[in-house]
Amino acid sequence: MNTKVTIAGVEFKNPVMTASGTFGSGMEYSQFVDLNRLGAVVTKGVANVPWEGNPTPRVAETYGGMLNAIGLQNPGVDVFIQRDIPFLKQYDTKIIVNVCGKTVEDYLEVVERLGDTEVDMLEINVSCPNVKEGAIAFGQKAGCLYDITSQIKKKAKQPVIMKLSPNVTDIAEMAAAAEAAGADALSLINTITGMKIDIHKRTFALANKTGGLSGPAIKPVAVRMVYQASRAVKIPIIGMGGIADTEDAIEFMLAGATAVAVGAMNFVNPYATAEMVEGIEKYMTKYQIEDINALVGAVE
Amino acid sequence: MNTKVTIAGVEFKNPVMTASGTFGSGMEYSQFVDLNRLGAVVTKGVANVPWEGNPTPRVAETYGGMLNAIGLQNPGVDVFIQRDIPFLKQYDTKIIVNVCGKTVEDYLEVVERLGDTEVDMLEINVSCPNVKEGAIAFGQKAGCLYDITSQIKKKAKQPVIMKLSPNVTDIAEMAAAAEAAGADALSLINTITGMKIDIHKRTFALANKTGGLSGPAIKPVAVRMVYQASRAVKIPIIGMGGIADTEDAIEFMLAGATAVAVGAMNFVNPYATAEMVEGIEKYMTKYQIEDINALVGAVE
Amino acid sequence: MKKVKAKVISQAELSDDIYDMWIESDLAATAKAGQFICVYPHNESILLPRPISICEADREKNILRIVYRVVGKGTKELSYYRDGGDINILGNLGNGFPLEEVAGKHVVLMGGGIGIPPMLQLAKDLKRAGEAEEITAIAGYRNDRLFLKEDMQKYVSVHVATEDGSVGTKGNVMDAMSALGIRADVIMACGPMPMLRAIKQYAKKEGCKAYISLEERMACGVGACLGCVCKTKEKDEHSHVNNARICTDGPVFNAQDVEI
Amino acid sequence: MKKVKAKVISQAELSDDIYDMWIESDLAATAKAGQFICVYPHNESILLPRPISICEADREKNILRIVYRVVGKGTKELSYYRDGGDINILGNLGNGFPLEEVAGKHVVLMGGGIGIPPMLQLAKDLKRAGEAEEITAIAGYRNDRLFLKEDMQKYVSVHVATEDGSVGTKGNVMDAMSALGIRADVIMACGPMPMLRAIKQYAKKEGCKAYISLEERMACGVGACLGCVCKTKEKDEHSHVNNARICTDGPVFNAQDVEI
Ligand SMILES: Cc1cc2nc3c(=O)[nH]c(=O)nc-3n(C[C@H](O)[C@H](O)[C@H](O)COP(=O)(O)OP(=O)(O)OC[C@H]3O[C@@H](n4cnc5c(N)ncnc54)[C@H](O)[C@@H]3O)c2cc1C
Ligand SMILES: Cc1cc2nc3c(=O)[nH]c(=O)nc-3n(C[C@H](O)[C@H](O)[C@H](O)COP(=O)(O)OP(=O)(O)OC[C@H]3O[C@@H](n4cnc5c(N)ncnc54)[C@H](O)[C@@H]3O)c2cc1C
Ligand SMILES: Cc1cc2nc3c(=O)[nH]c(=O)nc-3n(C[C@H](O)[C@H](O)[C@H](O)COP(=O)(O)O)c2cc1C
Ligand SMILES: Cc1cc2nc3c(=O)[nH]c(=O)nc-3n(C[C@H](O)[C@H](O)[C@H](O)COP(=O)(O)O)c2cc1C
Ligand code: FES
Ligand code: FES
Repeated sequence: MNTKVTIAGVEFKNPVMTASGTFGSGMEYSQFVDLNRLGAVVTKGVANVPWEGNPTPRVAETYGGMLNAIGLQNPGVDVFIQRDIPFLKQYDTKIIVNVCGKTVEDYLEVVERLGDTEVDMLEINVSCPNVKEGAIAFGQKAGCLYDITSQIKKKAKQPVIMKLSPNVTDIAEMAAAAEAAGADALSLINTITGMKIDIHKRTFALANKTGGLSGPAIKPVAVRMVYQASRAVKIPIIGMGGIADTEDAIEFMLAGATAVAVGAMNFVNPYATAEMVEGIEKYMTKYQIEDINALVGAVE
Repeated sequence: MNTKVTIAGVEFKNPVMTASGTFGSGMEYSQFVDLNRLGAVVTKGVANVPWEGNPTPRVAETYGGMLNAIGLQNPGVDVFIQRDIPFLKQYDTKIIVNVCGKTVEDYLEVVERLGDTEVDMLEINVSCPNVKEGAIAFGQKAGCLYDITSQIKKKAKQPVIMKLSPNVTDIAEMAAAAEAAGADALSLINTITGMKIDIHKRTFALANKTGGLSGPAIKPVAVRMVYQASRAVKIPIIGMGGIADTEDAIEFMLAGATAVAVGAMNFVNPYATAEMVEGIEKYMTKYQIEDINALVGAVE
Repeated sequence: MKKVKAKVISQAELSDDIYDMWIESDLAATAKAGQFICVYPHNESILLPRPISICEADREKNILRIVYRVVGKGTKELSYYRDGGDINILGNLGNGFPLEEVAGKHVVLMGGGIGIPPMLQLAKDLKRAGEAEEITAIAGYRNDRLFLKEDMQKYVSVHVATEDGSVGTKGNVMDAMSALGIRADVIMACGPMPMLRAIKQYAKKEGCKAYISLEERMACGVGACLGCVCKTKEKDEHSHVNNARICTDGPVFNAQDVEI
Repeated sequence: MKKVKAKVISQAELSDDIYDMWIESDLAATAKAGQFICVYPHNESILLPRPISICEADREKNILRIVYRVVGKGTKELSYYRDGGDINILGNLGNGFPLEEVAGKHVVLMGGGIGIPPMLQLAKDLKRAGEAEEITAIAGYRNDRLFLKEDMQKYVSVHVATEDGSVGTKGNVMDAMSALGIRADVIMACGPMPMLRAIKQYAKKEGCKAYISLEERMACGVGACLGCVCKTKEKDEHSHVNNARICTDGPVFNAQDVEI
């Protein structure tokens, strides 16, 4: 049975990854999950300098999901290179670093700093709805997305995954723009912008007012977008958005994802990723699927 | 205590309405709810001629929500005028007719036919994601939305509510376009396009492949859009998207909605609307709110 | 028609994954054979009501029986309910089988798999009415784990078909019908779509009447959402298109009136 | 640290909306005063774990006690759990109170409202360690429905403040402290933010140490999501910005190290 998938020349032992920002750099969850079992660890967004992030409350619960407005707090790329990469290199898993910035230059700086490290791939977060400075604009206009993608591709030594925002009218158009600009792969979806109001205090539940919605509630939107994007481009897709268990992971693969990432559901079930790795093998056995790649886009 | 709200000169005894397509023309749910208690009944979409709608399965369940791809099946405006309006006129509630079409001419025909009837308001559905012919395009491009709104406004004898699609990059832009074209009010959100795949059969759960996501799962997105739209325009807003109970209704009002509509949750609790009418009064008593209009947009 | 919180009286496993539940509710007083109820899961992550046929209604004792197969989250939850527990139901929904069509006729009841349950109350009511000339039931099972057969035999004679041939005729209910040379004036049936299609075809050929109970995904259960339609031969009176709502215009249809 | 399905041993209502639950789990064996567990609701529509402080841990019997106030859907659900029922918990989380700071000191434990529970295990552990010169507890309540006071009195002397003045000093724990002329070398506290702010200020002025347990909305509970941060005076070693994670770097902080 083959569970290996390949994205832009990088081979993953299985398609199960962690979604950026929900798994730190793997340290915390390594108490629950053997990181060697995972296809890849995708890190929290890293910027050129340390970011403070947003004031609290930063998270709020919603029906079947959650809102977050962390605001990309991160220790900056220097600390990341010194501390987090060596930690992750102890494990037999791939390292995908999520990159954030406020300007194109910010992104390019991080990409260049990571060029000589043992990072396997870069995931470019142009879709975070929680940062005032508006990096999300890169991810909401096809022209901007094209520009930033091509500039990053010029500097990047590792393959580049562009992470798309679901807060757009036409995801296929965005996917095509990223591909045309040279992106090696896409990941989607990032969170959908949402809001919660406390009706007793008549205040916003999040200090940032709006936050990103994630969790099982958004899964149907994510599956639809993965499907639409996968029909619009040839490059591989990493699917995410509400994945909780094996069935969800398979659903995303059938929709067109070559790999899948678990986000908010790590918080609900810290063992989710490891269970999924096993679950996928069981599903393949049950339906006599020799090669997991046969599942990709196999919905009719 | 005043629970009356006024939208475009039409006075509603309270802000609780039904969301189009989830309440028929009131006949079925009149077994559960005294329609006299409601602010308004908003009918299923009506076209110039009868529509067959989509093949089945038309509905699927998702985490905290549901997908539908009814495809706007309706008996056409003639039957509607003969049968449904007289039925609703028996009750002391306002009648808002949801209008759908495939071309601008279709919409105009319905609007004109309804001009001499005892309908209180028109709600123009330019945002149904489930009809192939693409009426949703009217609701996804600010220019198209402006055009169709102004054409409808020229013919309409009743005040016009434009119902906005959430499947857009910038809801504030869409809201502003509708207002600029003369819309008397806005309603939002319609369903978010989603998809579900049956991993055992490897088929789409809906015959139409995609469907519209509604229910509690989408509430944070709806609240955010109501908030953003209400900050972008001066015309009143009818808020909807996952409203299940009094707390949800209040949340939408605080976000900026003058009235609220209950959709999918009618299916889960047929008494939901009536319970909400009572619940809102209790909330007002508890917090000593004299006039319900004081709640509109009162989040800080 | 109303939504009520009712009490579970008893629950038992009848066969592999097939459960038998009695519910205390005054909905029983007005229940008709062929009608169904909707069950609302307690698990709030799954919202939609689950349609389940009424298998028996004891109108004096105010108790209802449902028999269901565990196939997903909702029916799984149902199978955990214990005596005295709460169950949220909406009923009675849809139209039953047309009992007025049977006077002087040989009525054949056909139930396939989890389509058997509604046949029990139907057998009971037909027997009690005493207008049919003859009533025969044919029940189709996967294997020898028969269920509800003995219950039905209290009212009518029951023939069995099993897919694996372990009991009765090997094959489905139609196979049993021809093997036993049964000729029907009126068929009343519930079961999987291929069975219902075969019945429709047979009835057309033989010139007998067939009433079949259809299934479709439902959202409201009360006729408001238009989720559960089936194609009809003629324009439907309510919809003015060739679609009837299974929940309110059915679930029982004259087989020749619907496109299946 | 692990997530386990544990058993509820007992549940009782202590005061208005305040419940007392004992849970059987080997997490008790390693639990420290000031640590917390996360409880995952069964209701699948609410996903996030609920952080609740460890009120008592009986390390021999492997049982844990939590005392909580019903404020929303999650704690409401908790209050319905009955003896023998399942409870999903993650523990033990965070760092406890620094027991090594007390040798030869007068330690004052201050609990306000639903901040009282962690003080019980702390009182027990400080008493058992026997290193503090003196241990005094001050518990602040709304009214005369005191809870956990008698439990604490088994280990330390307890003073009471009530908002309505019905028992002890009228006012809050700080009012009681000054009214009774208590002078602390080390304060260990848990309670509402205004109380913690007052303690921080007092400690600064009086030059005593204060360790306070903070609260914030949490998503992961294990340090991965960065949801639960508080502002710190110095750059935090993990985050490299002036934010520490309450779940992993706290919940107990030296009051002078955090901006509250
Ligand atoms: C009129 C009618 C009568 C029925 N009577 C019975 C009966 O007596 N016994 C019995 O075992 N089953 C009966 N069914 C089928 C039963 O409704 C489904 O098996 C059940 O809803 C599955 O729910 P679930 O949560 O276990 O499955 P899931 O697959 O988790 O359900 C997901 C969604 O799909 C819907 N769904 C799934 N399967 C079906 C289906 N076959 N038909 C309609 N909706 C479905 C569910 O209601 C739910 O909304 C009947 C269906 C209809 C329409
Ligand atoms: C370290 C720590 C220890 C705690 N110890 C206790 C204790 O011993 N006893 C006790 O009664 N309470 C304690 N709390 C508060 C307790 O976590 C909340 O009251 C509880 O989560 C509310 O959940 P709910 O579902 O009832 O409320 P809801 O309002 O429905 O919860 C919605 C969401 O908000 C979160 N939330 C709500 N209130 C709080 C809060 N005050 N702090 C953090 N998150 C919150 C919930 O976890 C959930 O994610 C503690 C909080 C923290 C951070
Ligand atoms: C707490 C939190 C923090 C996140 N931080 C990041 C981030 O730093 N960079 C990024 O690209 N996405 C971030 N995301 C988005 C997730 O990676 C993922 O795209 C999204 O949550 C949808 O997946 P889910 O529903 O499985 O959580 C974050 C999500 C959450 C919940
Ligand atoms: C079954 C179904 C049918 C619908 N039909 C219509 C329609 O005909 N016209 C329309 O404008 N919106 C229609 N909608 C959208 C709802 O009116 C509402 O905007 C949406 O469902 C969000 O609200 P909810 O989450 O409360 O359901 C339909 C929704 C559902 C679930
Ligand atoms: S289920 Fe809604 S019309 Fe039948
Ligand atoms: S709750 Fe996630 S870091 Fe503390």
